[in-house]
Amino acid sequence: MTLKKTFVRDGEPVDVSVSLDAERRARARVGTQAYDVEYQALPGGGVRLVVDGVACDAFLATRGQRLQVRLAGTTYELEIARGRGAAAAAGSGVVEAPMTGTVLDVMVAVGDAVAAEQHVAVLSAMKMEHKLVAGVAGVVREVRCQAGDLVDQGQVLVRVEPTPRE
Amino acid sequence: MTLKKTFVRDGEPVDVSVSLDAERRARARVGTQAYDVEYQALPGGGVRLVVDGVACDAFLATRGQRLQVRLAGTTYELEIARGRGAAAAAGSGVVEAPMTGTVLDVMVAVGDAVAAEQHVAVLSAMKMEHKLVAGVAGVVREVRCQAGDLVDQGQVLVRVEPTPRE
Amino acid sequence: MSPPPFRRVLVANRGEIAVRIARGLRELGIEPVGICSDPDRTATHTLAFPRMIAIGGQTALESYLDIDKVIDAAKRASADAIHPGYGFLSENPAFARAVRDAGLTFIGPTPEAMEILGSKGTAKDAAVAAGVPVVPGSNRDQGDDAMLAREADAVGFPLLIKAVAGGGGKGMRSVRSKEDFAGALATARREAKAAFGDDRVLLERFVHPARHVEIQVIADDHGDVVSLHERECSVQRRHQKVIEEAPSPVVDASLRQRMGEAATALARRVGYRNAGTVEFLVDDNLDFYFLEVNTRLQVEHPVTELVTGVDLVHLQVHCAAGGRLRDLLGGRDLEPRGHAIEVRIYAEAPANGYLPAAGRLQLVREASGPGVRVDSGVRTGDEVTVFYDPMLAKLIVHAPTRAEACARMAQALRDSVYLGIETNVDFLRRVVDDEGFRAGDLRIDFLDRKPELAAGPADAPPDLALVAALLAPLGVAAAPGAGGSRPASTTALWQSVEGLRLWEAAR
Amino acid sequence: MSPPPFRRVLVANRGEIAVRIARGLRELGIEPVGICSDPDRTATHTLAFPRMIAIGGQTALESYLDIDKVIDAAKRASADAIHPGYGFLSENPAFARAVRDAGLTFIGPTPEAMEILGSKGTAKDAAVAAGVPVVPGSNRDQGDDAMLAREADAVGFPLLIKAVAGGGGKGMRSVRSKEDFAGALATARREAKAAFGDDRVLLERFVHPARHVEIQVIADDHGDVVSLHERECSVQRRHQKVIEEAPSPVVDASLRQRMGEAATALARRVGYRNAGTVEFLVDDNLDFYFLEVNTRLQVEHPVTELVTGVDLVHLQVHCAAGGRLRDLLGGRDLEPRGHAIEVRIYAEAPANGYLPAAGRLQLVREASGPGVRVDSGVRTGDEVTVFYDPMLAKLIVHAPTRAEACARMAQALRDSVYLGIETNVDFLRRVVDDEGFRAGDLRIDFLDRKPELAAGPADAPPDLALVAALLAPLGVAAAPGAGGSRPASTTALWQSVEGLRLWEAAR
Repeated sequence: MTLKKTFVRDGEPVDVSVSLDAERRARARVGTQAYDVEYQALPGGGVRLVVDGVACDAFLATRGQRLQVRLAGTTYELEIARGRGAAAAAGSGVVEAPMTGTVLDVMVAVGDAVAAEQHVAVLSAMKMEHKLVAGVAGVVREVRCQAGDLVDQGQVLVRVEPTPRE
Repeated sequence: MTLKKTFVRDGEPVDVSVSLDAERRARARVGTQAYDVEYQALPGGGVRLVVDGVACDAFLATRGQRLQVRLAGTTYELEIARGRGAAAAAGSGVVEAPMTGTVLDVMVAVGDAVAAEQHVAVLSAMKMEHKLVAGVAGVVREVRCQAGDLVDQGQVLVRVEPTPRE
Repeated sequence: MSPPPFRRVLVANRGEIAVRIARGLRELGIEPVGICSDPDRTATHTLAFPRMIAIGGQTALESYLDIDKVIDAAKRASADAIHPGYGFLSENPAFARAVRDAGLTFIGPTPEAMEILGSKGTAKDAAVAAGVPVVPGSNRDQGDDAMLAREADAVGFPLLIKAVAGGGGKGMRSVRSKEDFAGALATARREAKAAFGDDRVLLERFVHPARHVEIQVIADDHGDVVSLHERECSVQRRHQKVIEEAPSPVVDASLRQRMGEAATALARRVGYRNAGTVEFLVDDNLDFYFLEVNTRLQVEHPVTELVTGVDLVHLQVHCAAGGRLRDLLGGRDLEPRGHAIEVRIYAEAPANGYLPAAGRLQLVREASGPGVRVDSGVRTGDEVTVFYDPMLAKLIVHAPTRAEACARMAQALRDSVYLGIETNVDFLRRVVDDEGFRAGDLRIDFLDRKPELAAGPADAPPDLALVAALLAPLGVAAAPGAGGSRPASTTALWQSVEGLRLWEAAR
Repeated sequence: MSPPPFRRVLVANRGEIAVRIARGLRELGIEPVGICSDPDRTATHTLAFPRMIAIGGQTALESYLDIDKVIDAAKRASADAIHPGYGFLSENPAFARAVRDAGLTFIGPTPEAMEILGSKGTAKDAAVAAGVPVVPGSNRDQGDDAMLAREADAVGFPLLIKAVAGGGGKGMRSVRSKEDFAGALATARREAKAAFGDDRVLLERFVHPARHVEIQVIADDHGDVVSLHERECSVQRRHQKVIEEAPSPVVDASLRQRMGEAATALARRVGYRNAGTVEFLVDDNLDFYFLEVNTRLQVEHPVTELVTGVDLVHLQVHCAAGGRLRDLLGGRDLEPRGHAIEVRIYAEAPANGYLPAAGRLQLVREASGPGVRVDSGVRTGDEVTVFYDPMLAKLIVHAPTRAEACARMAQALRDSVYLGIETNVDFLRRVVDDEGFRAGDLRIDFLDRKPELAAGPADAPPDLALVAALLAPLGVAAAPGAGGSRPASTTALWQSVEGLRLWEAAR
């Protein structure tokens, strides 16, 4: 049995395949690199991987559309390639609510020109105020909230059309 | 849905039924007693039971043919009634190996009369010696091991035919 | 052992502190009774109590901050006393008074002492009267912003705006120059209003660079006050403590004694009872200035417990029941022994301005081992909501020396698994591994001066992390109840990982 | 922090002590390397090591007791040193010598000191020479049983037969009268031969009633020896310790000093290095008599760590690397603070003569909380085999007073779940709740005189236990990976409980 997946790393797609070819042994391929890996399920979830005689423990969860892998005491966020040419759309003009909360203020209106990192709205959540910024320089095309709105995590609050790069 | 089981308690069969009649609520009947119980699954196994507003935690495992229930910090062994008139056969003439080990000595031979609690064999296990005794007074009818044998837990070593009670 | 001081005590809190207090009460032979809001009906803290009262409500204001509901729950449970924990109603004198009026014992100071110390203005006056050095500032806010702006000029910049009713960094703003004052004041007032229902603020000279060092005191009802020495809490983000330790790397026996005497003098001055913490700023000359008093058990109380050998919850309960410190602590050596460090594990994104995170904890595995203590309020499967503070657990270590404590903490953080939402676990490890932290070179702007610790390394995931992502779901097979055996097919397991399809069978 | 004293250390052991030593090594920046026998390939201790060497073999003799295999594993792993733990090869001078001959460091005493102290005869001679009081007896066994019978008459009855190479109660028999001597001698010789490969025994007056009190010592390579005070280990079953505590309820500062001086005098006399324990009997006049020296880390070392604040594994490693105690402990206050109790959780049946149990641990949930430490070698799903010692874990508590420690332990035992095989958990709680235990009224025959503690109450299971048996499998739904949600049908869950069909759907 072979497990396969394409991740996005440093903006590039990386093909990963793992062939489970014997009892608790696997042959893994990451891009052009090959590894022999022994694995053992850990109590309570997770897996112990042994490469070249050295073991480390890995744990997995999902966070939104990404994977969280905790490996040897460090957590990595992995992006999964979706369709062909998946790794696009970084530095987005979409300002989303980073968490559920109440909009305290909206500083921009449709048609405003904004700089990257400019404050566009203030969200109150967990008894703290959070300033939300535009991810790119451009022009505000949509404002989907107003002060006082209770908004959900991930809800789009403001949409900025990026200024085309020269 | 109703769960039912008959246990043996103090040598008597006890019918237990639990009707799961609503969200996390159950109606339990033990013999003629009735109880309203709320229940909640515990992380990592087990269940929290609430009776009359007071909660206690229960955990379950099997041990041989019995159940182990740990309730409010005390472990109980429960006997399950098997067929009609299940609760029989206590004080048996069968001497089993209480654990895997090596037979060091057998003190009886077929035909010997033995008293209850009389030593019939010595087992060495976990680096200690364990004396095995006859459960009843009677006559040895079978000796199924000899010194030096490696025996499994539960293996019958000696069979004593009980002296009929007057 | 003497009979329990109370028969039944209501713990008016949630999360790790409710769990910790419930354990302490059970050890004293007292039945703890818990409360929970609607989102908390199956929260981890509910499992620590043999008896729970569901008080309803979603937000803190509708539940744990509702005095009537809490008192009513205590009456329904026939409790003799209420332990407020920290946060919520713990420093609310109206609550302490309502508890008393209901004929119950409040496990904490008197409402009168709370009133004096709860307002930063009168607290500062009391400190001055007790001969305790204070930070220069202005503490008379009548709601007139223009007057405050003039006072700010007199205090001088940089200065701090603090909510009079405040604590935990809420409603606090530092202001570098005159132009920023009006905006910062408005924000601080808004936050203060939201958090405490009181938007008054005070102004204070920004003592800088400074350490945050606090003294734990415990007082009985008979006038006896004991200092349990200092905690160093200089590692802060957004004015909130993240790492605390005892003893402080810079406090020697002489300074310890002087700070302890100042703290107990202030406690005596206001007729303080039960556990409390007197916070100070310590500048680079090792001069100290009174900041405020926290009239409750602190989040960071475990480090004091570990180095002094006392149990603060037990002491609080005994003192509330009229016990005498000379019986409870008499003859005991309370000098700090070894070194203890606590880190607060938060659901938050350090690289994104410590933005709080919410969501489901898909996997929790706590660190353990000799000298490791975890005071936790969460377990695998818990939903972290936006309604309450995003602290998940406290990880505390105790070791013979500070160097060993740092090593133990770094190891324990590596062993800690909190997945499914963003947490500060790896950030905390970077801090504990930082050379400046290891050297004990701490100031309250420690984290601001080292933004790289919050940002984290830009390292792409190593190959093995990608391989691990494909193999890790196999670990689910070892979950309790699944029998620990390897599954015949891994397909189902892969598909079980939160609905993501991670693999394709080879053709 | 100074550089790690070793780069890589092999831990020649299994179970909880291998886990505990691995943790201690990692905290020192040392890579721990583990070993495992065939039945232990997936044992819990293997998870504590980044590098495991499978040495094969089933029985202890074929694996952890095989000197060549262990040395070979250390060489294959390029280890600099070997930590033997307790049991197995830890007190074997031939092993210590083989380690030295292989150019590696043995983390423990010299083989020469082990030889002197490992034989009860020469150990007793050394004690006498060091001015340490000893129990009257005979310590010259040449294999002549008839001669021993005459010596027994001279020593007088009751007396104890002890394996010269012994420890842990193996090969030990108490003999009440002359008639029982020959049978007891044969049994003791057989057990001694099986356990230690040496069937020689010695005879000792049976000091009675007596307490077992031992002194922890640590010695460096430069002649410095420090006493870390006493542990009381009087609660024993089958001559094996079950509950240990520090400090002893009867040892005051003066007796502590005298016993500490005796222990360090003996250690100096034999040129002792590293950690060791000098065991004494203490009679009701508080006179003490030398019993033996354990030339290794003890099972019960955690109680000493908790009350003195030292880390014994760290100290062992530093001392083995040539560190000086005056640097490691200089200026530190080592007086016992608070009270610590350890219980050994065994797979055994107290009501059935403490018969060891084997089988699968279907559910393990460890106690936790402030002042609670669990040194564990098992997890849910582990198979407890007949090949090794049936100790599952050690539960240790630390609290300000003995009364609080007892309460904390009782609570922690209630919180402990080890199901699927018989264990002594409830027995331990009955002991800790016993009035005599609470009063500290301990002698080594404590358990023999209270057989009701082992027998347990004859209470039939209460109704709720029967209801719980039907409802508990619903808890499986909350296992990690199962999503924490309630199952649509409980049928499958019920059927999953080890193949037993527990219920029938109502018609």
